[in-house]
Amino acid sequence: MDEAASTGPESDAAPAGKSAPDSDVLLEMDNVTLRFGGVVALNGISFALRKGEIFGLIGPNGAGKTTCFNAMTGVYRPTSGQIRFQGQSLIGKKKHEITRGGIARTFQNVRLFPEMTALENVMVGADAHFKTSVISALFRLPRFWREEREGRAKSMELLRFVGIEHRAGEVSRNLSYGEQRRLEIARALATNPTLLCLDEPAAGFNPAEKEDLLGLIRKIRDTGVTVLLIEHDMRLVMGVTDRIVVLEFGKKIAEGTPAEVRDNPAVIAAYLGVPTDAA
Amino acid sequence: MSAIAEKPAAGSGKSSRQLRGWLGRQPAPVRWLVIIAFVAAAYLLPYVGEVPLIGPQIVTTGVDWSTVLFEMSYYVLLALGLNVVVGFAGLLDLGYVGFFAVGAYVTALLTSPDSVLHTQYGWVVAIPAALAVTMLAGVLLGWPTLRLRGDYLAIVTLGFAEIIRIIATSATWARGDRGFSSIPHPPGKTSDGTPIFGVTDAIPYFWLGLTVVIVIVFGVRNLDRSRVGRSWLAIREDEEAAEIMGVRTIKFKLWAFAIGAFIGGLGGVMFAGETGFINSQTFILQFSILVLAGVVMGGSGNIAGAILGGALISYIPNRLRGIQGPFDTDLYEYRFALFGAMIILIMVLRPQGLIPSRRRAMELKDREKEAAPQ
Amino acid sequence: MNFSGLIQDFGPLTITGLEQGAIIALFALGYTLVYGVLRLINFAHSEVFLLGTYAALISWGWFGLDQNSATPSVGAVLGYLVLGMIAAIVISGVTALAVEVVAYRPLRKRNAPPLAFLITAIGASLVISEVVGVVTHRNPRGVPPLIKPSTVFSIGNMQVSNLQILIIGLALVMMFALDRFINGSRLGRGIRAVAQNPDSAALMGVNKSRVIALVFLLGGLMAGIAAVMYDLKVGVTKYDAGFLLGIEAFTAAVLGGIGNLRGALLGGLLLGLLQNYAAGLFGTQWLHLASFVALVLILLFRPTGLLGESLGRARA
Amino acid sequence: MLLELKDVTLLYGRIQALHGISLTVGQGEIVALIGANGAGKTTTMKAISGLRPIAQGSIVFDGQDITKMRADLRVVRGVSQSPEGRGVFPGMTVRENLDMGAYTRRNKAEIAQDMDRVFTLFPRLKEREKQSSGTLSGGEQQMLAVGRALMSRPKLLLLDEPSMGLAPMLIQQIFDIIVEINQQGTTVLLVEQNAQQALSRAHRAYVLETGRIVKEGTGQDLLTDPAVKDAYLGVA
Amino acid sequence: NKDTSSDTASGSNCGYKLAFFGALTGSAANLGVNIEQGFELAVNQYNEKKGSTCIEVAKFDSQGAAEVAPGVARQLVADKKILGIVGPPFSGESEAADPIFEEAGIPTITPSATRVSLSSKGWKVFHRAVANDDSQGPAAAAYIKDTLKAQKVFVADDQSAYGAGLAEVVKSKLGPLVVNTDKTEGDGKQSDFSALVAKVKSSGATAFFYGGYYTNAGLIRKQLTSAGWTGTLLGGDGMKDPGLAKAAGNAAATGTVVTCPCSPPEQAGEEFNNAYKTKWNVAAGTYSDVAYDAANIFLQGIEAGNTDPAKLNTYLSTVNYKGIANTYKWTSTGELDPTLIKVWAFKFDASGEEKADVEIKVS
Ligand SMILES: Nc1ncnc2c1ncn2[C@@H]1O[C@H](COP(=O)(O)OP(=O)(O)OP(=O)(O)O)[C@@H](O)[C@H]1O
Ligand SMILES: Nc1ncnc2c1ncn2[C@@H]1O[C@H](COP(=O)(O)OP(=O)(O)OP(=O)(O)O)[C@@H](O)[C@H]1O
Ligand SMILES: CC(C)C[C@H](N)C(=O)O
Ligand SMILES: [Mg+2]
Ligand SMILES: [Mg+2]
Repeated sequence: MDEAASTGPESDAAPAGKSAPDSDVLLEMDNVTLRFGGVVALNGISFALRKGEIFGLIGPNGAGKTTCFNAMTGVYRPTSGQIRFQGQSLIGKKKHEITRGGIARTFQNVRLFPEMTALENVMVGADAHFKTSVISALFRLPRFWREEREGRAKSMELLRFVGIEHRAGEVSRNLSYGEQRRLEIARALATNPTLLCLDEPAAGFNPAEKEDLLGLIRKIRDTGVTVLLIEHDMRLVMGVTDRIVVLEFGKKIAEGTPAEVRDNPAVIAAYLGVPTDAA
Repeated sequence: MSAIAEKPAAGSGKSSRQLRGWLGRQPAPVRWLVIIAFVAAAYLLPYVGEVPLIGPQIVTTGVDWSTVLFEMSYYVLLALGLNVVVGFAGLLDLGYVGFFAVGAYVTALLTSPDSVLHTQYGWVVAIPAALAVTMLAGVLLGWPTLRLRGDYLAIVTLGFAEIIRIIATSATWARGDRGFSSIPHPPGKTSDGTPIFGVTDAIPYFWLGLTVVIVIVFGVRNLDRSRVGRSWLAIREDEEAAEIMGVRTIKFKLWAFAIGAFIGGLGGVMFAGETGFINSQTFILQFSILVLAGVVMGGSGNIAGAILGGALISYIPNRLRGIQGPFDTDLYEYRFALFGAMIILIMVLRPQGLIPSRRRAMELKDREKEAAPQ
Repeated sequence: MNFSGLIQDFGPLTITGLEQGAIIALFALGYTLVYGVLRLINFAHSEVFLLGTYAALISWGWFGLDQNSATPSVGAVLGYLVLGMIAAIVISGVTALAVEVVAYRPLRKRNAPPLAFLITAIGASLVISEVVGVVTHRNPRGVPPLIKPSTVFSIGNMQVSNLQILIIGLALVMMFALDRFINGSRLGRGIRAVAQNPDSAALMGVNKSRVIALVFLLGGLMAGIAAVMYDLKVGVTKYDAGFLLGIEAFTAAVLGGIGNLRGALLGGLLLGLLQNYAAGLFGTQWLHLASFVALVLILLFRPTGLLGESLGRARA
Repeated sequence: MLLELKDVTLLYGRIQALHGISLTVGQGEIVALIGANGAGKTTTMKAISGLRPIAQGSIVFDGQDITKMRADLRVVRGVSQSPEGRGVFPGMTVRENLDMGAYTRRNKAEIAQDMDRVFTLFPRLKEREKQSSGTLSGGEQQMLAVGRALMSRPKLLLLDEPSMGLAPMLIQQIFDIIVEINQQGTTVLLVEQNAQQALSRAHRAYVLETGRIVKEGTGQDLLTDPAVKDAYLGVA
Repeated sequence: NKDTSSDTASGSNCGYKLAFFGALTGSAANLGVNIEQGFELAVNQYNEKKGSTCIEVAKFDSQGAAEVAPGVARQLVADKKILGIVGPPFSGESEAADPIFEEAGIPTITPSATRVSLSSKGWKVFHRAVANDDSQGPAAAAYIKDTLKAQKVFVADDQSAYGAGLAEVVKSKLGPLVVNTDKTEGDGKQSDFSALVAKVKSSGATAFFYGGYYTNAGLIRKQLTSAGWTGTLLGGDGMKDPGLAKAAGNAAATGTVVTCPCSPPEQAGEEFNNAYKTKWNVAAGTYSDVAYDAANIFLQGIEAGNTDPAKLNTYLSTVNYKGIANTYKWTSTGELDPTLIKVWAFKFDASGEEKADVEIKVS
């Protein structure tokens, strides 16, 4: 693990997130506000992810974490504020453009293509950067063969990577919950992301499985992918992330290294409660 | 029903699955040989009446057998096209007949002496224009409806088809019920100078139709087994998730519409070229619904299923023609009633269709056992 | 285009539009109810309506009434109306239930895919209308002139007849009652629960089969009433009467937001008005075009219909 | 015995998910069911609540054989489940969802009282009383699912991973709530990944592996069982 | 499949078939059935006279639909024993089916397809046994002007080739008397005509000409009456069927006027009417008599030894046949000789039947 990359100069949470003009900023939330009628789900959120880090997003239920993901991936459009990815604004971009631009995600409630096999699910992700379209598929042009072969090989490799290659031919709805979550990760990885967003990937895992997942997330980071992680399991979050932002009621209440966040009284009061036995 | 037993899409679902399994296990040359044999048999269908015993059972009695075969060929074509839209991409289209109509009408407008355009092109010349216009119509229909989900899409497509029908009926240039006559037939002469595509003999039309069907089957199959087909499937399963995985849903949905429209339009072009006369009465809504029933009955999402379904929906009513029913009636009179009953029966017995796609068959078997006691 | 014609006929077209819309709206409820719960376009609902139109006619036939009879006395008319309503409601209700039991329940038992339901629905619709077609030789059957039309009041050249008041009034009353039932009663809540999550509904103690049957029954009842009104208004019924009006009713349901009861009312009335104005402006042959063009335009801007979908949100 | 499963097998199409499960839950107990992903915990719950028919075996509840009984009738008899994945009615408001929980009950006063109790347990739900539940966050929905299950005043409460998706603070709370409900007389069958917490609260527990029960004992026994520790509790 | 020249059954010139081609089912089936029954009656009588089934009847149901017609027509021409065809009754199906008959060279006599353009297609086998719409339209207009003396007329049609064409002619002949016009959908596509009714009512018209078929017309008449409109509904031969009164109710239908390029049934004579009634249990309908004549013309030709389609067709061009409905003599395009054309007006009475009113002289 290369911890080095994560320890930046600033870790103070107080000033608005404009404090990261570094060239290695990958994604920047700049004063993002998102309202649903009367509910303010995000309230002037600012933070920045750096390339290559594992970044945690935590906070009580309903704090706005998933909404953050949805704003980044184009599912919701912020009421105000900016989201920049590699210097470019994401506001108003189509969902598939954002994905091709390098952001991939998983869902809090698993959303696979239930009747497609595990392999096909991953291939859909791999297709994101292929170009075969109707004409080349219709006439079986060389590009079709090349991309089909590549996509298949790559997808098998990813299934192996997440540890479910033996299920490649199984229809995804028949996989167990844990396998489905892994498959979601493989599918997201297949899109060649620069940034991978995981929404509670460990929900419903037992401690042993969580341990596996922790290893997997590190492995992903080691391939050069930046990871943004939403998770309620503190052992996992504290064990794997480089930096953490804490939300409450749509506001950022803390930002810093795991150690800093864990000891932050505001976070303890709002989220952690009595220090968990897990910690 | 047995008429279809000779076609590649053969027989009952069970044996077809065994057949497919068996076929799958054969080396490529054998597979091709079997396929070629089936195709050859299909081309010989006009003469099936000569086959002793079973032949006469198959051939229709009240209506010319070759004409029925030709009709089957364009119904199959329509089913194949609709299968792309509904079966592959999961876009429920209740107004598919609209494209059939557009194809036929553009042909008529360009070729018939009755047309306001006075171009009087030949049939072949009209084809590219007709297909281009239908594809455009497909995209035009697709574009505004992209935001609509499932059943809303269904009603809008139904609305579009009705709009086309009403225009065909009521707009002066479309000539309504008066229609367009003297639409030219496909070109070509035999050695003795008589046209190949005449009016009294429909066999050449059937062969033409069958050939087109075969070409389309290959095209559609190629699409299905590619990134395009995968994208359609993903869209069908979870559109938003697909988009978030980078699938350009809009593009592929439009393609589905365009391809479906293309194939439907082709059916229309062939129909116009054969009858030589079209008017607004042909393109009724029930027609779309019938084709949809064919697709689903055959096995939505499966090419062989679409072929079988399309063939059945045109064969069965025609076969009933000329058969003595109760009270001194022609069974043809009861065709839709019988047909409706058959649809219910088939769907209840085989909810996934007669020849389900392998995927759907599996799915169903799983789902079935899961069903909780009601 | 004939603007002066439209302006001149505006009043009469408005009242006929509302009258027609009221019938469409009641008819549309069946689609909306079933769709709301099962996500199923119940194509056979048009035949539920169709049999209703015949049921009333046949019940009047028992008393020797046919299209050539003279108009009965006022008291008798009331009796006949009630009789016709009961006959239509019973037959439509029973038909709706029968369709559910014969065509849908077996599929549900096998957890069949949604398209399969759509196709059996089409099958059921075909069987019923075609059997009626064969039995009646596809000839129309005339309705006895039960209600002697008379103008009750008029505004400008808009003359409102007793029949029109009856039809519009009855439709509103029925809609209101149904709305109260669905949104206000425990059973209504059960219906909405099954609509939204059948498994969870079962876990709350809701009997899914009974709810589904109830929904079909309610749709059938409304269709039965619509059928009698149709008889009185159109004066004739035929084996394909359901199909024709069914498409419009379904359109109305979608227009208002399918699954939404109030949407059905709004959609129905809107459709009735639009069609009649279009007939005034462009000619009667374009009447249906108006409804479909309106449908497409409205869905473009409101993809789930005017009032949004789902029984669940009927309240909001 | 309040609940008794004998040799229950269950199929998902070609997949056999349960291979002869036998378990009992006594009146007034908290029984925990733990096991890895795909072990069959949820499936067992579904078999008990009647959401999936079982292929073989029998289920007896409160002295009555309910093996073939419809799910909704089991609710009337007193079985209530908070399902995995929450299963809220997305188009209904929070309050309407809770009302649905009391669908089989008639006593308005008691229902109102229970509603208040749920709101005290989960103040967040009170705040969101009129929001339609489909737009709640994952954790909020989880609270709603548990609250809704309580609304039927069940004899037997089935909780499928009630802590899933909840923030750490709430996890503590939810387990406290379970104990409290239990002390008020409700029997609880609990499926949990958070085995540590579950076992320490449960009177008895079963360990499930690939559709079979491989161990049973008191909560404390299993908590200290090295094999269990190793497999389900992670590093201590 | 047997050869044409085989003299099989008893007597000479036997063993052949005559065909009816037209709607036996479908929404305007009554009209087709009337014609078929007149045709079949003639052949039966001929066979009875011969004492054997000399000429067989072959029936082909086109449903009156243009898209169904070609397949059925091909089935027909495949039967080489068929020497002549009575039909197709409707103009639309004629467009689709006649080219096939033309190519096969089988002579046709249509007792009712009245679209003008049918005779201008150069079909040699086409023969029309009645006047075309060019005579019927002016006749209807003349009736409205001269007999009815209406000052305000509303004209509408069902957009069918037949109905629209007829209404067009009527409109142009009536000129300024037309206060408003409209179009409806065709049979079986619309049943609620309240918008049309509202327009008719507010137009102040006292006469309403509808170009269309009896089913729609009956519905319209009924809805007009119940909306309180008391003017006269008029139409062409497509509305001349008791089906109109069945839909409208006799009371409402009473007084409705229809024109027809045909003669009153009484003129066909007791003998025919009784025979028809005995055989079919209903009174002869519109064009039953013409179909009867058409069949007899064919039979006479066969009797004279014209036992193949080509000869029979040539025979038709020489025919001058006096039948029960009219005398028949054809021009080279297959139209009835102009001097033989007649148009009558009929009126629905309180029993729901159309009774001959006046013969309309068109100048
Ligand atoms: N479409 C919506 N309409 C109204 N309110 C919404 C909508 N979506 C989310 N919310 C509200 O916004 C808040 C933030 O929700 P979000 O899903 O982001 O929470 P979260 O931090 O992911 O919580 P959890 O840990 O429970 O998943 C919640 O209170 C939720 O009720
Ligand atoms: N709907 C289904 N169709 C087919 N197989 C299923 C289905 N649901 C579950 N299974 C399979 O049944 C087995 C048991 O699943 P179950 O959901 O009961 O596990 P679980 O113990 O609850 O796991 P988790 O901790 O992941 O929730 C798994 O192998 C799973 O793949
Ligand atoms: C039978 C007739 C009413 C037919 C009509 N004259 C037509 O040409 O279609
Ligand atoms: Mg969340
Ligand atoms: Mg589970």
